[in-house]
Amino acid sequence: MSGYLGSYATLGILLVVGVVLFGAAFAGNRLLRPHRPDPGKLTTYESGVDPVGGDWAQAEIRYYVFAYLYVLFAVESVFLFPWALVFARPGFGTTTLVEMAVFVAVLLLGLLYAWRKGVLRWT
Amino acid sequence: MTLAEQVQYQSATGALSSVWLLIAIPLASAAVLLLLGRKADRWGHILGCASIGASFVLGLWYFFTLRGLGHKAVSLDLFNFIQVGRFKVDWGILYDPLSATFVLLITGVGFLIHVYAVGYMKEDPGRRRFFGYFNLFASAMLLLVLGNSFLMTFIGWEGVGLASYLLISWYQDRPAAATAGKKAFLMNRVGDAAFLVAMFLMFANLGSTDFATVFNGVGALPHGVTLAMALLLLAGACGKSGQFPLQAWLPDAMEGPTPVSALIHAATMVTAGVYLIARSNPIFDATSLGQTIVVAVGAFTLLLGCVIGCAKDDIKRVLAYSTVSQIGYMFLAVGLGGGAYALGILHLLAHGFFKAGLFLGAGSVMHGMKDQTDLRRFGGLWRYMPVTWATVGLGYLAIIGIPPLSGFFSKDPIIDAAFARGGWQGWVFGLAALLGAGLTAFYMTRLFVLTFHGKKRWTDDIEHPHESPGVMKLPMILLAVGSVAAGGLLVYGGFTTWLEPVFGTTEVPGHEPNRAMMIGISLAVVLVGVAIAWLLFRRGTALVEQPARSPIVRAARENLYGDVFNETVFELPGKLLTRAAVFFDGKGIDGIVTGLAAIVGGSSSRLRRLQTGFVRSYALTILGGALVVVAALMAVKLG
Amino acid sequence: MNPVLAADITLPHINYGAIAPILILLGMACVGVLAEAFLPRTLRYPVQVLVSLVAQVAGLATIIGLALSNYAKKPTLTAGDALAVDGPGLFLQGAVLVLGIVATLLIAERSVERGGAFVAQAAVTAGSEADAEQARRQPSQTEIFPLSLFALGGMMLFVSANDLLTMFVALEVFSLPLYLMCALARRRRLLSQEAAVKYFLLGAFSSAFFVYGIAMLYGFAGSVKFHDIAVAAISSGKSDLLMFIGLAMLAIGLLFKAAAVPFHVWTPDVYQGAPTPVTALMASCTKVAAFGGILRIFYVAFLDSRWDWRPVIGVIAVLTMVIGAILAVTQTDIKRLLAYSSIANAGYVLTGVLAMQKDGISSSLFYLVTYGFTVLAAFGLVTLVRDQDGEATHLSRWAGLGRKAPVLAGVFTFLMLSFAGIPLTSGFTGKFAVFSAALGGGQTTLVIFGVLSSVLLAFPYLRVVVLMYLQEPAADAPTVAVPGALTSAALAIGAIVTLLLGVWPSVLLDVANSAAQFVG
Amino acid sequence: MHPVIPYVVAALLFGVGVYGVLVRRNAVLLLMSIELMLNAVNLMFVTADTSIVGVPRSGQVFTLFVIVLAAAEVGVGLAVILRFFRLRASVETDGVGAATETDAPREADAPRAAVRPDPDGEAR
Repeated sequence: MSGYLGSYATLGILLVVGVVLFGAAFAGNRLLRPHRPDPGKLTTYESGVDPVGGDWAQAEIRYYVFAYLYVLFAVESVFLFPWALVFARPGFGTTTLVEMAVFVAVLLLGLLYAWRKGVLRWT
Repeated sequence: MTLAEQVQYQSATGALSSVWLLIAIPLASAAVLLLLGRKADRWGHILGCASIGASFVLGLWYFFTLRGLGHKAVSLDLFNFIQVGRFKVDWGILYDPLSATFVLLITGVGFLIHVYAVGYMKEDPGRRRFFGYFNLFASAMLLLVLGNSFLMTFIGWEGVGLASYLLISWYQDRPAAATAGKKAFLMNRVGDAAFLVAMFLMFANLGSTDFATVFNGVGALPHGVTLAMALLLLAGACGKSGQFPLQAWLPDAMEGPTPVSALIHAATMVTAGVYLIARSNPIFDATSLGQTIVVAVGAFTLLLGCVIGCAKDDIKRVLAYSTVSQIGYMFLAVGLGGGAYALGILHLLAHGFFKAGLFLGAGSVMHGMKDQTDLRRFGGLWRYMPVTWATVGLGYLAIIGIPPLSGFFSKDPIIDAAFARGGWQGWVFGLAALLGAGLTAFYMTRLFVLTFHGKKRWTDDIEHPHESPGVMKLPMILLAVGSVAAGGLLVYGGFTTWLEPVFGTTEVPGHEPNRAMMIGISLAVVLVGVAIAWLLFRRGTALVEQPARSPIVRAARENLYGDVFNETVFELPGKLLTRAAVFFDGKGIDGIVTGLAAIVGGSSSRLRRLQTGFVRSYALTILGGALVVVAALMAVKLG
Repeated sequence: MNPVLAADITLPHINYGAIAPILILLGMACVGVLAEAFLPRTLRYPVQVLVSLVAQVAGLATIIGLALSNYAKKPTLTAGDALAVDGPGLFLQGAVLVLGIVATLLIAERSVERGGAFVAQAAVTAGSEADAEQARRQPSQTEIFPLSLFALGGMMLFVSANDLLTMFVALEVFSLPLYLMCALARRRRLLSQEAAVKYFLLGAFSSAFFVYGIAMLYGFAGSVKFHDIAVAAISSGKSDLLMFIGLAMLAIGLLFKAAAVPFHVWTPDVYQGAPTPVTALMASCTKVAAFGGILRIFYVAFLDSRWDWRPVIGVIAVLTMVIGAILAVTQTDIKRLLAYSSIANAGYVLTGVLAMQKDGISSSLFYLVTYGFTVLAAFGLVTLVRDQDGEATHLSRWAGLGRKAPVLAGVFTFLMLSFAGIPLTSGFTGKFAVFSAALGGGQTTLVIFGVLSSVLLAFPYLRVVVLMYLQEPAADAPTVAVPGALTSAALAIGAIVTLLLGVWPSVLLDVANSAAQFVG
Repeated sequence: MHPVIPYVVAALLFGVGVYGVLVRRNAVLLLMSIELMLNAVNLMFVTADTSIVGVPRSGQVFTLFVIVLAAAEVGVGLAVILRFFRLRASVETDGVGAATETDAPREADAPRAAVRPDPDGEAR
């Protein structure tokens, strides 16, 4: 377990074991189960409701806006984590706090703008 | 001047410290005329003439001041123009015998042409603007001859090109004028590029374009560099002076108003090339091969101009090709080196007078003949416009070199000097110059006889050809006087000695020819030319163009295929290059994308849908570029 | 606590005074956003214009103050060495702002096109009834002002970034607003939005290369600071392979923004599609910023390895000059023509950069400013020639303009002459400066190609001039709008500076010379 | 740990992204390919970080920056592309540029299904 690729061996074995387990489970399933298809069984399962229409549905554009707003703010907040590690150290103190406040304020400005432009209303 | 001798310019003092006024006055006048607009319409032409006249008077004053000085080269640094690292260029002026001579020619002849234009352009609503351009032209030309570095000269050089473009395409409604202007500008750009590269060579090797630095340093340069510099300067000079292979624009420039032709052909523009070579004499002296090439270009062009001149029927075109040919003489002279530089400049001055006179005469004829320019449609005019007849006649006698008119004093020494070069070159160039003299006599006689003598062959709409008004006659008379007297006065007034500080010597290189015999021979050749033309054309000529019987005539009518040459050499590669570039920019990239799409399993529909302008092909270009850059860096690093 | 984190992380000192210009711009951009959100519609335009101009003038004043108070001579690094306040940085920031002010004048113009050159509601579908309505009636939206402030702030950050990561952040900060601004044309919205899509996709593509290069260099040097990279480059024992791949990738990202061949492909389409004032901003300010970054990277981080990469970039410069000039010849649209000419001009600046000497820096700085002013005025004039459906940019429509509008045609001719490098215009002095600097740096080949391409490039310019003066105007020739005060001011500034720097270039060259020292 | 394999994986990932940009016609997929390229960069940063000794974990922090900027890029990009989609009912980039020739927009088949923006929101 040493040499050029040594440190990757564990990872490799894990992968192989995973694939084998998965394959074995499905193979066993296939071997053991009965196989008698009819039309009712082949329809798409939608929580017991009869499926209607095509399989391509257009999503409301608003989902995108909301999802996007969420992603932006969530992603920006990653900067809080490294900051959280250091802000309490000696020598950092108030300056760091103020700087982070400015950062959050800029984010809030964005949110404010979105709100004023009516993006956040759902009607 | 031997090479060991240092070129030195003293700084200007006293009267000469205001020498910049020469340029500033016409420039200021041009600015006023062009910026003030219609308000200046009534008095614009007067201001235009006055400014150039003032420059002329100043020029005379400076000229006599300079004569009184011991050291005949003063330099004047005005202010720092541009400085990049160790390269530094000042706005500076060099006033020495050569520039002083040119200043007098430009302002003197220029002034006369200005005055003439007052009459000629009287009917033109844009006369004020015309004078604005005219002043601009003159001031650019003055800057050209007064700059103390190649860069200053270049700025004037470009200014002249620009102004000529504006003036040649003056008659905007004539497509030919527009094309001619464009052609002049573009062919000049070819020459300008060569000039620029020459300047950058100076920068790279000597660190400056100052005349003093360059001329003092040129002796130490390897011969290859000097030769390259000389040839590039020659190419620049060819562009501006209409020498082979860049001669085609000059005759087309006739599309401008006649005063423009006179100004371009006599006082400004075309003389710039001769000036450049004469000014750069230390560079050319350092490379005999370069000088030989200058001589060859001159000799070839002078014959070319003569031959085409014989075949043209348009009075201004004949004169234009005559200019091409006369400038060829000057190139021949300045290429010979030594004392022949002064001969070239002498011929330039003499030519300035008689060519301006001839053009103004042609303009006067056109003025009286409802802008007719076809030689076959003139005839017998001497009765109707005697002053024009007399002035053109004197100019004609001067250009063919009949003693004691000026052409005799200026052209014959050049022919002598060409023979004096010795060896086969002496014979070839000497005979070319001699043959050129005979041809000049032929076509100029043809022009003169067809215009003023023989039967009337006028078109029907002309009833009474009339003499031009006084404001046009006066300059013509003055120029005719100049044509008669300039040559002798200059030769016996010690012109070559006057220029000695610039060229270092008055000795023409080579052996001393037998003067008397040479004069006899060349006069005989000239007379033969005159006689043949007189015999052929004294009864007039056919009114339609005769079918060309020999290939030479056909070729001459086609300007010796100058345009074809230019198209093949300059335009065709450009066109091909452009097409290739467009192809690779559009089709080529798309082709690659198409191929790529096919390779990665694209369907035929995908291939069909591809069009230009797509994001993906752009991305592919960027990627391709990226891969090449990485690969090239690797190659440089590892290779 | 994580032992690695325990290593000495200290609070970086930030010299707020030194970076005040950037802060002013970005802060005022936030003010602009607030104004956009809370002010009533009618008040927004005057307030935004005011905020925009005040921000830039204040920024410029601060920069001048900094330059006078010895920051140019005694450069500093601040914010944990992430930002350099030095001569070139201040000069470039100043150049971005000066050009930005003129571009803002063009952007703010509302009398040439009724309501301004920008769409009122970007969300309305193009070509619909509502769209026609808004094109006729409603004034432009005013988001363009904060967007341009963000872009300018990003550019200023970009030219003074002293490590690659800051540079990447700045690159995105100025690129993202530009992508949006491209899409905001009032007329020909489809073309405009296409331009935005193209610009965005290709810009993102190239910035991915850029950041990949950063990662390579980080792997090579263990740091993204220019100084550390320079040190790592001369220390032996490290494989140069990573460094050169990284350098190549970085160069690609930067040359894309600078529009150098073969990374120029987006330029004509985007310049054509974007609203003309935005095009003017891109052609002047973005070019300054891109070359600011190129200068700093080449002169600070990779100075010692220049013998290896200079030939490659030299080939790019030649290609850029030659191909830009050749393709300019074939164009029939004035905006595309100017786009190709801006490509060729990028080649000229690159020639100056490759001198790799102090002159190289100063002459490139000088060239960028001269070119910026001329191109701003040129695009400003393009906005004035109009048809019923917006600007008439096809060259055939410009025929005979010399008679209809002699002043416009005269100024445009002057600008064309400047582009063609005729003496007594800034085009000549600029080219002269970069070429002689390149000669001093031993780049004779480049200079020869440069001269040849500038001769070639005179053809298309001349064609425009000939068209304007020497052809009959068509019966339905476009009208020439009377420029409003703002456009007139922009045009006048552009043309006067072009003339001034052509006659008396030492005014600016001296400043550029004294600024031309990077902090290491 | 030897960094060659992560570097190779990152290079491959980058290559897959480039390939995607070149062969995908759907602008959204194109955008995703670009994201793939950026993620390759993230992998490189993290890998390089581990092989550098004695420096604070700057590589990991750089990754955060790249992630954030990628998100911002996606935001702007999606906005631009969706606008374009509304105009042309297609996000196929092969069509980008086709309209350069035919200036008449194909508005007739623009989707009306997409929700119009709230006029009030803009009118404020």
